[in-house]
Amino acid sequence: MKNKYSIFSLIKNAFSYHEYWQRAWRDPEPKKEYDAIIIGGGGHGLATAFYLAKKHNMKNIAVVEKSWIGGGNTGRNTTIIRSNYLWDASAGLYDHALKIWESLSQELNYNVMFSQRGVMNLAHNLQDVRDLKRRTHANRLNGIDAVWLNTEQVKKFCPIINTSPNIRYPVLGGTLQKRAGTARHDAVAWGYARGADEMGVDIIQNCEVKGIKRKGDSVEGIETTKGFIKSKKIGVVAAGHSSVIAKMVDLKLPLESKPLQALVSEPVKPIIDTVVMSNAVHAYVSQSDKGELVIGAGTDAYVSYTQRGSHDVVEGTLKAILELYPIFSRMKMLRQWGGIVDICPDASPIISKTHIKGLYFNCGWGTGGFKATPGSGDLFAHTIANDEPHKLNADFNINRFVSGDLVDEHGAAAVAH
Amino acid sequence: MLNYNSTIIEAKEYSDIKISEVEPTLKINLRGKNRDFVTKIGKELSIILPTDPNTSSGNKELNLLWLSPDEWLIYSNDKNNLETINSSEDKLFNDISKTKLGSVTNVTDHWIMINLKGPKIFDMLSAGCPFNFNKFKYSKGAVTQTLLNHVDVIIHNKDINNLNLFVRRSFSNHLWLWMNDSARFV
Amino acid sequence: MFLINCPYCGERDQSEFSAGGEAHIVRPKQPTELSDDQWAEYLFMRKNIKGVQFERWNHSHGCRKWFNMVRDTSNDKIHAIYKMGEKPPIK
Amino acid sequence: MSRNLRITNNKFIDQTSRISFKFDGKTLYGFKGDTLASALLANDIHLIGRSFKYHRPRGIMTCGSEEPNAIVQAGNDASMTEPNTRATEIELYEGLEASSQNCWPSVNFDIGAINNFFSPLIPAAFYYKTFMWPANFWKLYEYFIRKSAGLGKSPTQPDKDIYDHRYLHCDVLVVGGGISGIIAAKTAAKNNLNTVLIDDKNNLGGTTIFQQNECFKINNSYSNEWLKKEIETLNSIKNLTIKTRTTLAAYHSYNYLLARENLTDHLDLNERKDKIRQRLWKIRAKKVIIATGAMERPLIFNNNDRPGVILSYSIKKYIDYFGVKCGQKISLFTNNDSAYETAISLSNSGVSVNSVVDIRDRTNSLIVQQAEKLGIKIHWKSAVVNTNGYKKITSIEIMKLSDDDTTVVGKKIKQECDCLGISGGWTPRVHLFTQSGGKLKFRDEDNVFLPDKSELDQISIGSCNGDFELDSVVKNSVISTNKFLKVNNNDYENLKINSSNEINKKNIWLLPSNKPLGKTKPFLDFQNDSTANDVKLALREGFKSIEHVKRYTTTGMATDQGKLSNMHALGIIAETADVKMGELGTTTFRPPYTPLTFGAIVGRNVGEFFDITRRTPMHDWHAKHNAEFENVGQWKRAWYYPIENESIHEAVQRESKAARDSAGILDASTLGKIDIQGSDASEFLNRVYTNAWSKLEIGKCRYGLMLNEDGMVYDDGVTTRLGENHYIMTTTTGGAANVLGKLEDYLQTEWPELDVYLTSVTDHYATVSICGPNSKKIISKVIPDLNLSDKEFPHMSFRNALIDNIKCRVMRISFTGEHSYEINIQSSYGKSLWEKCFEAGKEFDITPYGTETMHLLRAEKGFIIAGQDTDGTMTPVDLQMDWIISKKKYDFIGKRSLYRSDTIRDDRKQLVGLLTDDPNVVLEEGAQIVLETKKQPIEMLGHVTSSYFSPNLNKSIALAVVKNGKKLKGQKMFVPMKNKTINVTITDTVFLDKENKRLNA
Repeated sequence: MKNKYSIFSLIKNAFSYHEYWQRAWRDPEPKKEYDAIIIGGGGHGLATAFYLAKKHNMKNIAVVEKSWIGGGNTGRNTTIIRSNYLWDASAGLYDHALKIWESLSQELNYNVMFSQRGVMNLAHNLQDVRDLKRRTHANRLNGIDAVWLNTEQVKKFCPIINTSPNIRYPVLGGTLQKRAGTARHDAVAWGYARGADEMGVDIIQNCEVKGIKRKGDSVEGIETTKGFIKSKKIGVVAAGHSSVIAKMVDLKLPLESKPLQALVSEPVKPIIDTVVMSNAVHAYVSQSDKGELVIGAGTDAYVSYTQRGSHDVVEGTLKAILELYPIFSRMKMLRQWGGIVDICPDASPIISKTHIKGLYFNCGWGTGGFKATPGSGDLFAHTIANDEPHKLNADFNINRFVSGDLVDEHGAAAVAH
Repeated sequence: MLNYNSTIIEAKEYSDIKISEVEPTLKINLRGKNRDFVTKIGKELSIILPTDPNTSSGNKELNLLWLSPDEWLIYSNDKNNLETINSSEDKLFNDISKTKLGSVTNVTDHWIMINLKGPKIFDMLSAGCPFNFNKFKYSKGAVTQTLLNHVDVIIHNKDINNLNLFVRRSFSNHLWLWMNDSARFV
Repeated sequence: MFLINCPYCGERDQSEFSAGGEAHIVRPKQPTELSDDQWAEYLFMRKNIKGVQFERWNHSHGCRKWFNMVRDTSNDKIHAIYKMGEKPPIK
Repeated sequence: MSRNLRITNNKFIDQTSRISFKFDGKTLYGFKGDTLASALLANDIHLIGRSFKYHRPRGIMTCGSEEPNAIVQAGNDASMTEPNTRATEIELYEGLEASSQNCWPSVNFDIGAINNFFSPLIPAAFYYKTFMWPANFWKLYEYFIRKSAGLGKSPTQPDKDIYDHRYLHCDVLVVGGGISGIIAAKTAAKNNLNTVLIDDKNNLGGTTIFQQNECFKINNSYSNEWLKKEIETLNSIKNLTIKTRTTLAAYHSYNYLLARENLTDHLDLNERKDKIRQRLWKIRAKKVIIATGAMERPLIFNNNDRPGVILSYSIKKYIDYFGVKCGQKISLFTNNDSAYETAISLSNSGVSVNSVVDIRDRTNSLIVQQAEKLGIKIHWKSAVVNTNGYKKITSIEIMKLSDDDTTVVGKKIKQECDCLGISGGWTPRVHLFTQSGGKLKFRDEDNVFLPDKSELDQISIGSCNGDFELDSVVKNSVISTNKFLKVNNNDYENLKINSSNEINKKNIWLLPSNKPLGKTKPFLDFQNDSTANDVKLALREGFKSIEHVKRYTTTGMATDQGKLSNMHALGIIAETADVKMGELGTTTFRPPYTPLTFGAIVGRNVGEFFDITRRTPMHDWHAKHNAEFENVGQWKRAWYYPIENESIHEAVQRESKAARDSAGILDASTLGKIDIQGSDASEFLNRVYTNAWSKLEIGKCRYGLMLNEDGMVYDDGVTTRLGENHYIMTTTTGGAANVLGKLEDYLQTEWPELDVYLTSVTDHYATVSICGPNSKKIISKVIPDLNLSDKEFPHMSFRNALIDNIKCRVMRISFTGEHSYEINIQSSYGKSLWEKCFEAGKEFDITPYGTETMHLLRAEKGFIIAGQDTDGTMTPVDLQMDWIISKKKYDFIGKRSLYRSDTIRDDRKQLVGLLTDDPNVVLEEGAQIVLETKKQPIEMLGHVTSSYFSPNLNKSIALAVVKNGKKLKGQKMFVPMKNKTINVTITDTVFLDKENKRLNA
């Protein structure tokens, strides 16, 4: 194993002024051929490569990234991790991921700072209450820790929330998943990259895919800015750009790519020690290790690849934040940015084979993909390695849009997260 | 006897801004496309239907506001009694809707009409309205449909610094409070 | 916030409009004749173009009219706007 | 030791008006016009705070918004305190109380400083490499990490201040009131363009306004005097608006810009009451001229972060503008000419300048000559290799640079000083330009990124466009502005400009040291404590992209967003990785330019204005009669009417019983109402509803179900045929706007051939619904001349009527299963009609009921509520409403989707009734339903959608969706709750009056 990270390695390297740390990952030129190529060097793509190598013994694989790894939605999201989803299929998928999160730092020997500070979802009207209770019951029977809190319990768990009955949309209660929380987004990408690289995976940055070569109904390889790379298995994990890749093989996906905005405040001493989400007034907030309030805004209603969104989306979100936390009025927005999220009509992802042999898609994560990163990678690796889905992602096939058997999570995922 | 209830409490005056409700006034929504419709309306009301976007026409009694290529709002300048409102609605309905020329709908109580007067009214509006009033300000008779503090409104420029603003009844009380609040800070 | 030139009302702030997705997806005249795949194509499958895309917008807080827009989704630049039923001014 | 650090002859500070303020509890004095920073410096206070990671003492480094170190907690009132405010931007006011941040117990003695000792152990990103063992200790580690992170403290009480917004539309927006901004604004305004000029300072003039130097003259007068006259003329120009204390925060596409105006922060506390604190201007400009100037760069060398190390030009501003000496023995360290301006200003004000250390070979530009004339000592081709002192700099160490500038040579000169001015050249403020999507180009000669291509109608002028010499600034600003505005303004033709031009340019990103790099601390990002070593470490570990390095080392991610550090980070990366800087690209600058309070972004949309409140015409009556309200969308609906201290349950039981036993009255005004006219109205309804409409008689009503194209139930309601081509449709309260929008969409885009017009009349009508066995009697009292016989006025029909001469429509429809009427009357008379009906009903104890009772009553009859019993996954078939799907119709919205392989399955989840074995147990809405409780995992077959205790049946009833429910009637099932399991049986959905006898009772 390349130098293991630990307090001891830090001390050791301190004596040599940290001159001798090894590279976290190599910077290889693409080989002629790989057993599998993953398009997209985000968390999901790198995790896929990691598990292909680790669990399916496929070492000769490459991850191609058009820019720098972890620079897409992985590095732009608000890092919320939870598994309290409504439908069995979703609950299975996201809780599988959550279980991996719980030991990921050790698995990767890279501290991803998974912080199980709990995620609370607030209810502001009677239908919210019905929906959230329905979810809580479903979660309980699916073995997912989620409890219903009344208004007093909400206040107790997060005292800075304004639970006054006199606000426009009073807090009528909420659900709490204690195992849920946040993690350090960059660390996830870098940890998986380091781990995959160590098992021989080539991580090729600044390498843009220009085309996908087909022979009959199966794939042969990809045309890139670094030349043609041969492979019989191609897994696409391009998030907002999935449709762009699909177009290369005349494949249409049920996706729309929209700007999703987020922002952080200036750092302050700890003031909120959990994650609070609210669909009805549309706001969610947590505090990062650095002390910044991390706030997620919504998506715009139109397709855009600009990584910029409309100001009114940010205004709308902060308005909701101040409704729930009037004490934040004098806090300052430090930085605001956008990501491009690919959204499915049923707000659930696609982890699926396609009608083209050897071509696999992992997309449609919409506003909530980060939380699934380890599970998504694991299941996608399984799907690619065995050319058939794992039972946990079987329901997330492309064909559901033809049969009508959707996994409609709108109730559970109406707010960007 | 049924009595009339307004949503709005009382007229308010601020330095350079006066806000008051004008009620009850006849308001009728007109829809139609073809030329016959346009000419028919012209005859009925002896006012030419404005076909240029964001404009209006009218006479002493009535105003015709352009709302869209096939939609107009008629409203009267002065308070009307119910008879006038009903009779003019019925007449138009029979001559336009029944004859399949278009549609005629009484929206007298759908919209609340609020009059805004004073040199500072546009500053007050600019606190919550993305519309560019720079030209509108000086063009008498101009009409716009836009958002004011997230509420749909129709604004009719009656005269210099004298506007009639239409807001749906169920929103009117909220918007009224907002306008008064905003007027404080002009 | 875009500045959108409504074909009826003129230039207005984006907040007066609502987006209606990809344009020129005509509702099949005889849905019952379609296979599940063809129907799914109409219902769900989208071009989701990065670059010049044709889309529908509605001046929902103005004249309430729908119209078409040609917009480059890679930089949000609006190339053209035309009324429903009209031919796209550019290919 | 309050030495007098003020010079008296100063035009910008009013030394007659003394202001008292507190810093860290100590009372100090300053003058009107001071910033907190200038006042502190005047009091000889340099130690302001502690750094983020190592807790090193830090002082004031700049005089503006790029300040990384001197950030303080302003105010200590729990609701008004503000964290992380820059001392360099706070205008001094009477009563200001500021304190240091990120230190404990005090800035002078800070326990955290121990981190500095451990610094070798905690290089960039060390936290990714440790705290992993033992795994379950992470929670503990994290607690301490978080405790030590964060700078200031959030307020703990709601803000008392008010913020608001203003939209502004202009022809030309000029950002920045320096010399070029003023030239541009004047040019635009004088050419009849509606112009706005904004500047973030409290007065115009930029850096020129305090530039009184022989070398810089315009028409033979000092540049500052010339500019002063220019500014005076501005007031007389019409259609020019000037906004000071206004910071451009964000520049979005389509020339949409956000600017924050500070209205009260500079006022004494007692002058602020009832005033707007900050106003956010939402600006839409046809053209934008950016004239935001340039920022001075620091120099990167060992211990370049001590209090007393200040950017050279800031020292100049403090002396020339604020009349404050930053020290009395000042040394300067530079790679360019501007430090000599500082030296000259200082010695003109009688401050002794030890020497100027210049990394360049001897140069003799005018300004350098002038400095030499004043006898200022210069160390050519030398560098400062170290600074000494802890809480304040005490001395510097100077060495000669080797010929190739890679090392330092010769003997070390130690120089005592109490302040070191550093200047690493200038960085154009291109932030706004890039925010707007503009692309940058790199200029090698002086290592600056400059505006290149932009999609928008904008230009950059002055030093933010790379002009650094007075003559080029003025000349180019004039030319570009005229060209950009397509005007020909000749005010500035043949100006005579003297300017000292820099001859010799040289830059070293990381200065050589006499110690090995690992042993030094050359800071890049002062606030986040990232050093050149950290950047090099990141590169060694394979983080090549600038974004990677930035994230790995946190360089440029502090509250100054890297204004001071980005260029050097890039430079060092380029050098180390041996790439050209132009090719390396830059990190993206994201809005806002300087941090923006949430309050300003939200404006007045707080409290009562957080969201619109819609009220029905009868609202006041409900309120007066003690109603509790339910939020339905933006509507306030009467939920229930508790009498005395009834609980919701008691009230609802009473209301429900009364409605069935005698009479109940409900405010149904919130239902959406759409007037439909046109010769194709019937055909239109055929296409939007699942059932057929052509044959509906005039005067009759019919219930309709509307689907989405995906076949799922979307909305429902009763539609009445008023005439041959005239219908009125009702929608659900929540669905009203969407339904109208959707129908308009189909009409305009899919079916333009249909002659149909839709007009919303939701607000025009108030709707009073009266139900119960006595409803007929009550209506006959209210409308005596209306024939109410079942024959004349049967169920599902309507009649026009007059009440006190006011037109209204009476519908005989029922959502409760009772004999009932709905009266629609124009809203102005709604409240009055309601009261009239209430009066008429008194003898029958007519009972007002709210939405909760309405839900209960309809559940007894098994009527669905779209949105409660459906969730976007239910087809009409799933709802056991097959009867409403017309088989004859060729097509309707959503029809095709009903025949997909999944939607035709007959074992889908279907709506059923549910009875608890124990009639007193009321199920929880949302509870799950299972057939098998033993085996794990438990398969969930459905859930409870509606559940009530029915006072009329005297038992608990529920509606639910259950997999294959249609076939399971009579089936025993289980509802597993947290601590018990409830036994239930599947039943028919209609619990009461299956034969519908009550309708005509």
